[in-house]
Amino acid sequence: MAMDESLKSELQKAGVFVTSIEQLYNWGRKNSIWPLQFGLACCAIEMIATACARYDMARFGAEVFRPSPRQADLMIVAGTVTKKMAPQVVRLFNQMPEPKYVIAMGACAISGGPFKEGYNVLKGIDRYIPVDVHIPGCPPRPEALLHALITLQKQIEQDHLTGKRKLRAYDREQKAEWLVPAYGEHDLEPPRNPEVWKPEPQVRPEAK
Amino acid sequence: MLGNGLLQGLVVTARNFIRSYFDPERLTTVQYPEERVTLPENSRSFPFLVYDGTPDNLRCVACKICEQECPPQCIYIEVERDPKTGKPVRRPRVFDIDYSVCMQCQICAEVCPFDAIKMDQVYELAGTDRFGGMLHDKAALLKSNEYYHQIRPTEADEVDARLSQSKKKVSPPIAKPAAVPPAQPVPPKTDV
Amino acid sequence: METLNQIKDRIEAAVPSVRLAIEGRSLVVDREHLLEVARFLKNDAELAMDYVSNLCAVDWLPRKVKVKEGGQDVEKDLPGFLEVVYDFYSMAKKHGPLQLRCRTDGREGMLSLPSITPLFRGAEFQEREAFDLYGIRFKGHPDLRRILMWDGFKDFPMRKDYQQPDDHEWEPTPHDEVLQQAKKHWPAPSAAPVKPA
Amino acid sequence: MIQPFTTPESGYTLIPKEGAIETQTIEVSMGPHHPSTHGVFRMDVVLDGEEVKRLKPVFGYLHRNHEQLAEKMNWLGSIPFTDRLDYFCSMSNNWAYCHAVEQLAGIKVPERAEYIRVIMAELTRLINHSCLAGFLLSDAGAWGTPLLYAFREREKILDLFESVSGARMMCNYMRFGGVRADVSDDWLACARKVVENYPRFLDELEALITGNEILLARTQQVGILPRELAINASVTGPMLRASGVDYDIRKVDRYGIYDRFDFRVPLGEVGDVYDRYYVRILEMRESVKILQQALRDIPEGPFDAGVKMRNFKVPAGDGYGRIEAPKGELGFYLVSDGGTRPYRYHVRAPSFINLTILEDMCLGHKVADVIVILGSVDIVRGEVDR
Repeated sequence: MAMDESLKSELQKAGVFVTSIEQLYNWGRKNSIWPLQFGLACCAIEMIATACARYDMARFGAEVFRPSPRQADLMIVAGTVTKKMAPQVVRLFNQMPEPKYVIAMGACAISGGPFKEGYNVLKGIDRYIPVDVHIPGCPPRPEALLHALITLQKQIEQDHLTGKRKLRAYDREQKAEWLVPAYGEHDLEPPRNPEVWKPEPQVRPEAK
Repeated sequence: MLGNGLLQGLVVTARNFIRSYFDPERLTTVQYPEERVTLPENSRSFPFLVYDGTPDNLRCVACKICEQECPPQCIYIEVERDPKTGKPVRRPRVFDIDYSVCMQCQICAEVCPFDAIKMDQVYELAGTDRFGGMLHDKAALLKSNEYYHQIRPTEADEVDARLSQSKKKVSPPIAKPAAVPPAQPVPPKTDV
Repeated sequence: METLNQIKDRIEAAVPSVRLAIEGRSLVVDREHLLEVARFLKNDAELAMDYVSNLCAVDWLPRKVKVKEGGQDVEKDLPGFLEVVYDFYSMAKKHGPLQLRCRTDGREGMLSLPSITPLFRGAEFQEREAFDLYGIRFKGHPDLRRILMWDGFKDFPMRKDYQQPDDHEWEPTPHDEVLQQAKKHWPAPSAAPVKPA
Repeated sequence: MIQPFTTPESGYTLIPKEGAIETQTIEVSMGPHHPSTHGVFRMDVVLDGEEVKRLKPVFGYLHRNHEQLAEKMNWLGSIPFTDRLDYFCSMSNNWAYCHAVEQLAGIKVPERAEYIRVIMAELTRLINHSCLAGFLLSDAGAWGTPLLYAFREREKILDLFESVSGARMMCNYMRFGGVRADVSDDWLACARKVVENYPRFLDELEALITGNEILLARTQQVGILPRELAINASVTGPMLRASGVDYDIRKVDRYGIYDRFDFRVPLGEVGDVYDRYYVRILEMRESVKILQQALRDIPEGPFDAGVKMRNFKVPAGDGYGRIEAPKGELGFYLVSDGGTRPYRYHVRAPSFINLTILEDMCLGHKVADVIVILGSVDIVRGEVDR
């Protein structure tokens, strides 16, 4: 049951902590995000640096890098996703248990970045899987990754378990598997997953 | 003796562990959100546009050199035109930088002959919106010369000295205040 | 190390009916005798080129070249071809480089060159890369498959006339070719600008 | 009885072994997502029990079309892309590319710039080799500790890079005919301090792992690369020298100003994983020596040759320039048609070519050794696939 925020803070001052199951559950989830140990390119080195002594991701409960997707909550797509690698990335994401989150770390993972004109480079991993947090940068500083992790934690805090706005993972009617692209003769097939990738038609007005 | 090397290694780790309590050499962790690494003056993240005084008085003259030289081609410039005569005015109407493509290479700042584009030091830009949050237009890119002085004092002083010297030689055309608002206003970024 | 002319003379003496030409700093070898020339370079006691450092393909489109003929500049049409450049060094004698070039006939159809992998293991992956990206078949290569692209891929993407599949996406900062490509997908320019939510 | 069969994807036939115990060969695809393949590398391994019968590396999972992009870009624009080749050693990649262009365009580099380049390249070598030691030991089972120590030292050098070039990893620091920014006296003092303390870290690292019995058991006599094979397979860098071949381009080509420094080239005897590890430790000690000399002798003067970077043009021609990068011979083959962009741009990546010999080193070893052998080759995917 929802509770009035002002009443809650009032009670907190008096030393009484009130919470809901949902909040408790989200609090537990946000402080034990286990990322998939999955480095693709340059950004992976900054990801390792974030996990090492100076930046120490363990302070956020996210140091347990899991080699197996079955044990991971968070996929940090750290680096360029090539067309050759894209099916594997989607397959790994499919293998992760719900609820799962994706951070696109660095320019390449967001949009293909500096390499986006290359014939083997996927223009952004969000063509195939939904991305929760984007970090621009090439590569982003370790602090930027930590900042994204905090952003994600705040997002997890606001997840709903029931009701209309409940998380996709708790909705049985939602799809849990994403389409794995196949290698085609000239390109990936399909080149984008229309269920995930729905950019609105955008036009830049011609210069007058 | 077998196991000697193993023990020696354990001694090293034990020494590190104990010294981490009092030796800053061994305890290097920066408690990030509360405390930050002091960035060196040269440190760079993304480009921004410098203006003097008011945002209307920006240094950029829309010469498009940075647009041509940008290796990942993430800059887009349109020259502003006089609404009456249709002649180009020396200022940009649209100046967009796509942060989701920018590779932070500093080449735009290097080739700019007017010292109009410089590198920022902000790195906390993570956001949930790929297009809206990552595409920065002129309004979002403009930052004052004071801010530039704040992040890079030495370099900004040099630039100011150089600019005032060249001003003495040729007085630049007075830029007109912006008549047209930026074509694509970006919603204010929500810093989470 | 000897000069290029000396090396050329010695190769011509050792490998009968070889056709060599000096172009700039490199020796152009004909296709049939490439392997024998490479073997000579490797086994010759004085050269001892035991190390092939770099092997790469170059795609030359048909072009016009200015040639001096009888004191006059004459423009000549040069047909297109694919070229493989080899940089040989010697680890034993610590000298080098000696650059060899070998060319295909034209740019179309089955293009093949002899493989030097039987002599130099170091050329194995580099030849596979040249096959993958340029489509040069190396005869005598033990395992000539695609190396960087996937097996079902049909094109040779590093050729100068390669066309990328039309993989349009709205890019906020389009330029040159991307802009031309994007314009095909745009609705009429009069359409109102839509800002993504 | 198991029938021989052909897997459609790999195209080779697996023949079961006949003997007292009927064993079965299995084909395992290690990677591209594998915790110890240093990125997205895949090996198709055919195993008989635990023993490796056949191993085919599969590349291309990080093929970012660096060469094609560079051919569409002007000469200056490729420098930040070279940073992303071998992303541990952006400084030496910059240098290799600038070196090749300078050879082609005939640009003379001022002396101070040469010194700065040597300092940066040797600092990069320190980063690369210490991180390699960390990764190699992670692969061998020492999960965490050596890597944490190596990254702690790496941060110190990255701070140096950041304060001079502006970025931690992707420095984009060198330019044709020099470097982008001068180093200050304060910076040199900081660098001296880091370099002075580095041997202490090396001693610590060695005390931590070099004598470790488990490491010795895992690495000695594993993955032996014979001298002749190493030369024939164009293996370069510390891997070649661990096999006992005295070939260091810093000594052979004497590019830059390396002939002014007093340093030795450490060589291995056996050519196994342990030698490859230890040669790198010794190389770091030599690098510290070079750094001390360079930081002592660095002269005053201009830091670039005053080459205009915009619309930079290279006279028509072609050339191959190479330097000794931390992983081996890094070369750039460039063809210019006299315009503002290269006509052909090829990277001779050391770790790509060093992998040629991976199968030969792994055959007959256990599958766990494959990981250690791969670790000792020291690959970086950005460079292997480019």
